[in-house]
Amino acid sequence: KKIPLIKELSNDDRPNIHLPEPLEEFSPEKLLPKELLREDLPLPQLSEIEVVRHFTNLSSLGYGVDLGFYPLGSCTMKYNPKINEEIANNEYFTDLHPHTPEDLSQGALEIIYKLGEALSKITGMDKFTFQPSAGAHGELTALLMIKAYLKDKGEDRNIVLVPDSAHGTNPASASMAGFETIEIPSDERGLINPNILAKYLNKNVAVLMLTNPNTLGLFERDILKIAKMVHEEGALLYYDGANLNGIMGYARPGDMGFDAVHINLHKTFSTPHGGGGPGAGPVGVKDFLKDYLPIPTVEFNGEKYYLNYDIPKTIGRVRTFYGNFLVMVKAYAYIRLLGDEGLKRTTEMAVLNANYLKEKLKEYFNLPYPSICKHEFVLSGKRLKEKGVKVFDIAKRLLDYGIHPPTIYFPLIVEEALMIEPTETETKYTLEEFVDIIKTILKEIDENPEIVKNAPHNTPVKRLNEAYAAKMLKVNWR
Amino acid sequence: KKIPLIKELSNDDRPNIHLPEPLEEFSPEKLLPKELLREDLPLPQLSEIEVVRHFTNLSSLGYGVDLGFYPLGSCTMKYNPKINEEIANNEYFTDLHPHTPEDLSQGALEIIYKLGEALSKITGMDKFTFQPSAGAHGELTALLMIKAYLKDKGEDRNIVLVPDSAHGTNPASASMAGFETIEIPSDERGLINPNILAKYLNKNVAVLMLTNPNTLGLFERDILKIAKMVHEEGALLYYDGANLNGIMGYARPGDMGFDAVHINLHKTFSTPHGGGGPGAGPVGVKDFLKDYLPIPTVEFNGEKYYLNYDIPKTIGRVRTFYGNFLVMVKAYAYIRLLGDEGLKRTTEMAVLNANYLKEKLKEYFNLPYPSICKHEFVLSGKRLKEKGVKVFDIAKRLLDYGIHPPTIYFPLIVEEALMIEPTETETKYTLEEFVDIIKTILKEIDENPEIVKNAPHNTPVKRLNEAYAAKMLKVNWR
Amino acid sequence: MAYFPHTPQEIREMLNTIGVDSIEELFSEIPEEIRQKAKENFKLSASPSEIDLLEEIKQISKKNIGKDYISFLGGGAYRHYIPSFVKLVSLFPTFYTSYTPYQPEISQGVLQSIFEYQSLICDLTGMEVANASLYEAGSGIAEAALMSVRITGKKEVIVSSGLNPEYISVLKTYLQVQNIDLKILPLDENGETDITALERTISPSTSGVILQNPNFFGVIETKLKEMETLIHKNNALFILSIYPISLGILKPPSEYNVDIVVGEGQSLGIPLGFGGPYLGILATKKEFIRQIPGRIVGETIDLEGERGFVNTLQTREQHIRRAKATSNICTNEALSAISAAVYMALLGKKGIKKIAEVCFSRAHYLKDRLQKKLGIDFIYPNSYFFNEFVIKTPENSKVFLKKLEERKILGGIPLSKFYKEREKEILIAVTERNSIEEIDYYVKSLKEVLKKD
Amino acid sequence: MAYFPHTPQEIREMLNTIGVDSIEELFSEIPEEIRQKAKENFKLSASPSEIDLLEEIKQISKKNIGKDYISFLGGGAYRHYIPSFVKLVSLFPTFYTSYTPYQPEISQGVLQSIFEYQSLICDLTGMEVANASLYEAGSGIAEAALMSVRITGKKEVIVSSGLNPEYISVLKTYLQVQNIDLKILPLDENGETDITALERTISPSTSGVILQNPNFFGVIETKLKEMETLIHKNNALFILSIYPISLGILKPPSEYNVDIVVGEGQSLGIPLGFGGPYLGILATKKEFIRQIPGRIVGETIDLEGERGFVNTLQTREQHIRRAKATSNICTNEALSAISAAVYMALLGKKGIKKIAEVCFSRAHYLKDRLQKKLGIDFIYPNSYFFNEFVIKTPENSKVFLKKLEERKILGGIPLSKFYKEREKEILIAVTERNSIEEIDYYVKSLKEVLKKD
Repeated sequence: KKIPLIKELSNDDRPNIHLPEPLEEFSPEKLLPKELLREDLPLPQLSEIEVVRHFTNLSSLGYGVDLGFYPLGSCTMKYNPKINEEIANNEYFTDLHPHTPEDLSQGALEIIYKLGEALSKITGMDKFTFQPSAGAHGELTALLMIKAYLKDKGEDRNIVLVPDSAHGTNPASASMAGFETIEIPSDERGLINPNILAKYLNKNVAVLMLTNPNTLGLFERDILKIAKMVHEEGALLYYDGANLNGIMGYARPGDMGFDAVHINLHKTFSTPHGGGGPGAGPVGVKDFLKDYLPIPTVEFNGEKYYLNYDIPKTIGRVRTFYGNFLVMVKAYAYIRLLGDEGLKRTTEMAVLNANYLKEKLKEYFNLPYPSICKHEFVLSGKRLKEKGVKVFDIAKRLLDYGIHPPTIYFPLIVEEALMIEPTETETKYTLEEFVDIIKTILKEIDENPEIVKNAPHNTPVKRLNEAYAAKMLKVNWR
Repeated sequence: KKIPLIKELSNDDRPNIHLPEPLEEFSPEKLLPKELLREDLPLPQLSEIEVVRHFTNLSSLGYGVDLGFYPLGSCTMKYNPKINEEIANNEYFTDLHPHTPEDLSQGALEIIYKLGEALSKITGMDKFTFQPSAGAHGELTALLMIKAYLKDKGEDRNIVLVPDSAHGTNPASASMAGFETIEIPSDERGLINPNILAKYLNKNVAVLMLTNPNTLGLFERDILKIAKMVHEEGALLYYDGANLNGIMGYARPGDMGFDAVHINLHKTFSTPHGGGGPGAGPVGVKDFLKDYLPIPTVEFNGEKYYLNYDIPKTIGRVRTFYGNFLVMVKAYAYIRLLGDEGLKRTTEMAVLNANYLKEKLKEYFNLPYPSICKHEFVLSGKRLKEKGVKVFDIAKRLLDYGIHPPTIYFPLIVEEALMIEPTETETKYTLEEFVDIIKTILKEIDENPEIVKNAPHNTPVKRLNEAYAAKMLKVNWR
Repeated sequence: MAYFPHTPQEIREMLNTIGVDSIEELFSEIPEEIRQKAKENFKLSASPSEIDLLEEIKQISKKNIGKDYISFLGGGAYRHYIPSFVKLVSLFPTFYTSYTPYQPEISQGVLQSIFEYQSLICDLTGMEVANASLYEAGSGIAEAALMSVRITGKKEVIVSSGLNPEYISVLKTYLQVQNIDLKILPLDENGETDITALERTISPSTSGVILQNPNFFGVIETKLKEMETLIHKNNALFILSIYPISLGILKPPSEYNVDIVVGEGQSLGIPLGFGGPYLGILATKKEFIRQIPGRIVGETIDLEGERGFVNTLQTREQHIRRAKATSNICTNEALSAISAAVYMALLGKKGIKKIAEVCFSRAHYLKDRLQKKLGIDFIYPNSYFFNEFVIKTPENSKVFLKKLEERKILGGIPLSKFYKEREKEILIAVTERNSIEEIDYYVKSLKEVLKKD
Repeated sequence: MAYFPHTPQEIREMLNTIGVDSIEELFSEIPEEIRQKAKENFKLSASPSEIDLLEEIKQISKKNIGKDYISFLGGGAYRHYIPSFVKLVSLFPTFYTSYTPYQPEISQGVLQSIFEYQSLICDLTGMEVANASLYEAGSGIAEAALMSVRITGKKEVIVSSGLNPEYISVLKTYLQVQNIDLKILPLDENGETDITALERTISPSTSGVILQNPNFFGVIETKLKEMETLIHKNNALFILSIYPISLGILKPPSEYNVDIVVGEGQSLGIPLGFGGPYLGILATKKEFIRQIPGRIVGETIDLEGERGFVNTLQTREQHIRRAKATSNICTNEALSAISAAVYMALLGKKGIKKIAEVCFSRAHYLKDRLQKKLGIDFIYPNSYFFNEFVIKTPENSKVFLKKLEERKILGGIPLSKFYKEREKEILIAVTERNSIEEIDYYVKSLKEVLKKD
C-alpha cells in the first residue's frame, strides 16, 4: 500500500486543530509594517485524522530493536528498557525551561551531576561535560580541549593519528578541530602494533585516537605500552567510546592511560537511537584537562547544584544550554537500574553473544582475525565474490527474513566486511535463528543466486536506486 | 512472519524484571501452613525484550481507525482525538483509588458530575448514572429500573417490545432483566409503523426499546405518535443510544418522549474501543425514574461533590465502584472540546457522509430503503448471490485493499446486508476511494470470482476457519 | 473544527450529488417540534482551545489530592506496580483504535493477545477455560451466579458474607429480577465463612455457592476443601472470587475443585483509575464452556493450514442468539485483558510470585509492628491473611482516619462504609508499592494519633 | 537481571561452543593490571527495583519546582503547545528504536518522514533544500559559518551581536581552531544590527554574515534587504538564524535572498527538556547542496520503479569521506525532526500562522499593559518585535526577578547572565501557552513588586 506525501493530501480549506484566537487589537497586520509580513505560508493543510493516519501508516514501514534482531556492528543496538522512557517522560523534566533559575531546577542539575559521577566511575576519568550532542560532537569537543591544552603548553602539534580501522568520525572531527589526520596501519592481528606506531609518533603528533575494543571487536592488548609511548612523545591518548559496551567492569579507559574519552549514551547506555538521533556524547577527561571543559559545567557545593561558568581556560561552548538532557535522564535511569554488577554483566553477555555467534558463523565466511573478540566481530564475504554475490546482497536478502543486517563494508581494512554486534540483550535462540537464516541464504546463493542478488523481495519497497537519488537530487516535494 | 505464543518462548530460568525483595522474616513459607500454598506457578517466564518484541510484532498484525477507513455499521468508528488520551493519562486520574475519601477526590467527582450535566443537555434527560460499563450493561440497568418502577406502581408487566431490526443486545438485556421479548416487524419504509405497533401494545408491555435512527440508519419519523401510544398504554419508551451520532443537535431522546436512554461513550463520544472494550454505557432517565438509579450517584451540594448512597428505591449496584471512570474523562474532554456547535456539526457531517456514500454506492447493490438516511445505511448484496458471491466474500476481499469492511448480515431483516457507517471524520477522498475499491471488487466478481471467494490474500493469515475453531475448542495454549 | 475534514466546496459537491440543497434538508424527516426543542435546549458551553482544555482538566485533576497521599487502601482495588511497557501497549494504534475483532484476518494481534490472556488466566488459576473478559468483578460474579443457574437448572445461590459487599450488592440486583433466591452465610469468629452455616443452608436446591479468597476482610479461607465437598455433594457449583496477585503464592482454585473462578483483574497491570475500567476475570471447567458469558477466542487454521485465532462459540452470544444468549455482554474489556496479558508475560512466574511475596511480607511486617509496637487490636487476630487485615480503632473510624489524612496518609477503608455495626474498624491493605519507609511512617503516625487521644 | 535473557544452562552451552571454560576467559587478553584496577574501582551503588527507581527519580524531578511557575522565559527556547499526537509519534517503536536508516528498504517510515520534514522546512523558510537535522541552533550556526567558508573559500565571518550570545560563544569555539576571523557587529539604538557598522566591516574577504531575526532582544530586523545587498555585493553568504514560529507571519528568509537559514527547531513540537534534545535546522539554496553538513534524504525509485526514499549525497559524509567530509556529524536529531514534521503537518498553514499571531498579539498585549498601566521602560521602545522584548528593571534584575519568583512567576531572563552591562534588563517572552489570565497576573504582580520598592 503506497503512502502519499502529506503535500499530496493537502487542501488549503481543511479545518484546523482547536487553537486559541489572537487578540484582534494586537494583530500583526495592525502593528507591523506590511513589508515585514509574509503574504503566503505555503505549508500543507490537513485534518487531524489525515495526519494521524499518515504517520501511523508510515511507522508500519519500518523496523526497530523492538521488532527484532539488529546486529548492526559498532552501533550497539541493544534493547531500550521501557522504564527509561517513562522516567524521562515526566513534565518536571520535559517542561523545564533551560533558563529556569538554578534554585528552581535542582532536580535537573542533580541528574546531570550524578550521571557525571557514575560515568567517572565507569570510565576512570575525572570529570565530564554533557554538552556534546553525539559521539562525533564529543570527539570534536575533546580535540578542541586537547588543542587548547597543547597551545597553553606552547606546543603547536597538528597531527591526529588514527588506526586504519577507525570510525569515519575520528578523522572528520580531527579536521573540524583543525588537525591533520594520519592513518596507522593495523598489524596482522588487527591491532595497533607498538613497533608500527613508533614510526608515526613524533613531536607533531597531538593525539592518538583509539577505539578499544577496536572496530574489529578486538581489544588493543598493547594499550599500556601504547599509552606510555604516546605520553612520552608528549601527545595525548583519546578514547572513542563507541565500543565501551565490550569492556565495562573489565577495563576502564582511564586505567588504560586515556586522557579524554567520549561516550555514546545511545549505545552503551541504551537510550534509543530514534532513527538517527538524538544521542548524547558526553566527554570525560583527566584532571589536567579539566580547565578546558566547555562552559558551563554542573557542580555541587555540598548544599546545592549550580552551573559553573567560571572556567578561565574553557574552550567556550560547543552548543546551546547543557546538552541533550532528556537523553541523560534515560542513561542515568539505566545505570541506576543496573548498578556496577549489571553493567559488568552487560559486557560479559555482550562478549559471550559475540563470540558464540562468531563461532557459529566462522565456517561460512572468512574470519580475518580469529582471536577471541569482545562485543563484536568482523567477517569477510570475499569468497562469495566468485559467485557474483556481494555482502551487500546478503544484507538485502536478510531484510526478506525480517532481520536487520550487520554493518557492511566497514571497517575499511576488511574486504567485503560484515561487522556483527549482537549485544547482550539477545537470546541464544535469536542468535541461532540468525545463523540458520545466513545458512539458508548461502544455500540460496548456490542454488538460486538471483533471488539474493535482487533482494529484498518482501519489503515495502524493492531494492532502491541510490545512484538515481544522487543524480535527481529531489530532496523536497516541490 | 509467524509469531509464536509466549508459552513457546518461555524458559523457567529466564531472568526477571527488577522487583523488590520480600522480607525473609515474614515469608509466606514461615507464616502460612503449607496446605494453603501453591507448589508451582505454571506461568511462562520470558525476558523483557522477548515480551516487548512479542506484543510489538503482534500489534503489527492489526488494523485500527488510526490506520484507515472503518465503516463498521452501528459501531461509529470515528477518529479518537489524541488529546483525550493525554488528558486521561494523568496520574491524578489513573492512580486515584476509588475508596479515596470524597474530600480528596473532588476532581474525579466533578468530572462525573459535569459529564452527567452535559449528557443531560445532549439527550434531554434529567439525570444520569455512570455505573454501566457498556451499552448492553446500560440497557440492563435501565430495564431493571423500569421493572422496579412498574413493580412500585403495582404492575407486573413482563413484555419488552423491540423492532425486528434491533441490536441483539436489546432482547438479551431484556432476558437478563427478567422480561420476555416480542419483535415488531418493520414496515416497508423500514420503520415502526404505529398501526402495526398498536397490535402489539397491551397491558403486559413494560417497555418498547427503540434505536432512533434505527439500525437501518432511518429516523423513526412517527416517534411522537409512538411515544404517545406507548405511554397511553402505561408502558415506557427506551432509547438505545448506539446511534446517537446521527441526531445530535437535531433531536433529543428526551424531547422525542423517551423515558430512559443509554449512551455508548465509545461510539458517539469518541473514546477508543480498544479491540472490544472498555466502553461505557451511562444511562439517563426522566425525573420519575430518578429514585431507581443505582447507588451511588454523584451529587453537588453547591460546595462540594459527593457520592449519594441514600436512594431508598434504588435497584442497587450494577457494578463495583462508579463506572469506567477513565472512559468518562475522555468523553468529557471530547464534549468540552466540541461544544454544542461541534457536536451538531458531528451529526451533520456524519449524515452527509452517509448519504453521499449511499448515493455513490446505490447503483451497485440493492437499496431496500431508499430514503434519506442518517449516519448509516444498509445495502443488500442479494443480487450477487447468483454469481455465487456473498457479502461475506466482499468483506474479506476488502481486507486485501487495506480497508475494514462494513458490518455484514445485520440488521437481520435485510438479506445479505451491508451496513455502512462512514462517520463524520472521514474525508471525501476516503469515501470515494472506498467506492472505487467496491467497484473494483464487483469487476473482479465478474471477471475472476475466485479471487473474491477465496479472499483475503494479503493479510497476515488467510481466510480463517471459524467452524474448525468451534469444533476444536482450543481456547488455551495447554 | 479539527475532526471534520471537509472543505466548504466539498460539502457543496456532496450535497449536489445527494440532490439536496442544504445540510438541514438531510434532517427534514425529523418532526419540526423535535428539531425546535433541540435547537432551544441543546446548549453546551463554548469549546475551548486544546491548550485551554488541557489546562482546565489538569486543574480539575489536581483536586484529587488523595492521589499524593501514602495509601493503604484496598478493598477490591489495589495499588500495584505497572511496568512501563504495559502502559505503552495500550497505546499501540491497532490495539486501542480497533473495534471488536469481527474480521479475524486483520485482527490477529488482538486475537492472539486475548488467546494468550485466556491461557495465562488458566495458568494462574489452574482452570481449563477463561473468557475474553467481563466488565469487572462485581458484575462478573453475577454472571457466574447466573451461569450456575443455567447449568444446574436450580434457582438458589448462596453467598458468603466474606464476599466484597459491593459484589453482594450487584449480585442482589442481578438475581432478584430472575427470582433467584440469594442466601447469605455469616462469618465465624476468625473471619472465615462459617462452614456450619453452609452445612445448614445448602441443599439439593442450591445452584451455586460463592466464596471469596482472601475474603473481603483479608482473611484466607482455610476450609475451602471441606466446603467444596459440601457444595458438590449437593450438586451445586463452587464459585470462587479471587485476587489474582494472591495466586502468586496461594493454592490455585483448581486444587479446590472450584467450578467457576471469578475475580477482579485490576491488580494485573490495570491502573486504579478511580474504579474503572477494570477487568472481570471468569474461568471455568471445559465442560461448562457453552454456558460462558461473553467472548471466547479460540485457535483455528486458515485456508493454508496456518495457525490463527478467531472469536469462537459465537452462537452463545447476543448478536446471534439474542434473547437466548448466555449474557447480553457485547463490549467487554479487551484492552484491559491485553494489558493483563502483557503484565503476566512481563512478570512471569518468578515475578508474580515475588510480587505476591512482597505484598505478603510487608503486610505482615506492618501487622507485626502494629501489634508489637502499638498494641493495636485486630478483629481477626488468629486468621491467616494475604495483604489485608482489619484493625480496631479507639474511636469512630472515620474520625480516626481524618487524623491520619492530616498526615497525608490514607490509612484504610472505614468498614462502616458497608457495615453499620463495624464503626470502629478499618481495613488496611499493603502492596509492593508501599515501601518499608512508608510503612514505618504509618506506624509512627498511628502512634502519634493514638497518643493524642 | 531483566536485560540478559540467558539461562545458566544456555551460558554453559555457549561457553562450550566457544571453547572456553568461563566468562572471565573471554577477557583474558586484557592486561591483568587493567582488569585489577577495574575490579577495584568500578563501583556504583546497588541497583534498586524498578518501583524504587521510579520513585527515586520522581522525587529528584520534583525539585525542578520552576516547572510549576508561570513562565515568561524565552531566549532561544520557547514554551509552545505540543499536540498530543506529536508526543505519541515519538513512541512509535519503528521510529524511536531504529538506528540511522542505513537499510532504506525497511526504513521508509523514517526516511519519508524526514523527507517531509525537509520539505516542510523548505515551505516554511522558502528555501530549496534542508538537511535531515543538526544538533541544535548553536552548533548549527557554526556549521553554517564553516559552510560559507567552504563555499566562498574565504575565512572571515561577521556576526551581529543580535545573535543569541550562546550561539556566538559556540561560533567562537568552532571558528577559532580553523583560524577563521570572527567580527562582531554592534546594534543600533533600536536594537537592530547596525547597518553602518556592517558597511564598515564587510569586505570582499568576508565569507559570511550571520544575522538573527527576530534577534536575541526580540527585535525584528527591518533592514535585511539592504544588508543582503551589501553582503552579496561582497560575494559573501547571507546566513540568517530564524525562530520557526515567527515565520508564521514574518516574511520568509528566501524573500531576503538568504543563502543559509539556520535555526532552533525546538519551537516546532519539541519539549523544553531543560535544553535538549533540540533540533538544528539548516536550509539553503540548491546550488550549495554539496556543501551541506549531515544527512539529506532524497527521493528515488526502486527496482520496480516505485517511489522510495534514501539517504543521499553520502559522499559528503564522514563515514565515506572521512577527514574531507563536510562535517563530522553522524548521529543527528532524526526523531526531533520527525516530531517537527508531525507538528507542522498537524498545525498546517492555518495553525502555524495562528500560533504566530497568538504569540504576537499576547506579547503586544503584555507590552501595552506594562506601558500603559505600569509605565515600564523598554530598552528598545521603538522597535518592532515578535513575542519577546526587553524591559528595564528599577534594580538589579536578578534581585527583581526573585521577587517575582516569590509569586511563582519566572518573569524573564536577566540579561546580565550574558552582558555584564545589562544588569537592569530582563528579556520577556510570551507564547500561546501564556493565557491572558497569566499575563494579567504578571502585570498585577509586577505592579506589587514595583510598589514595594
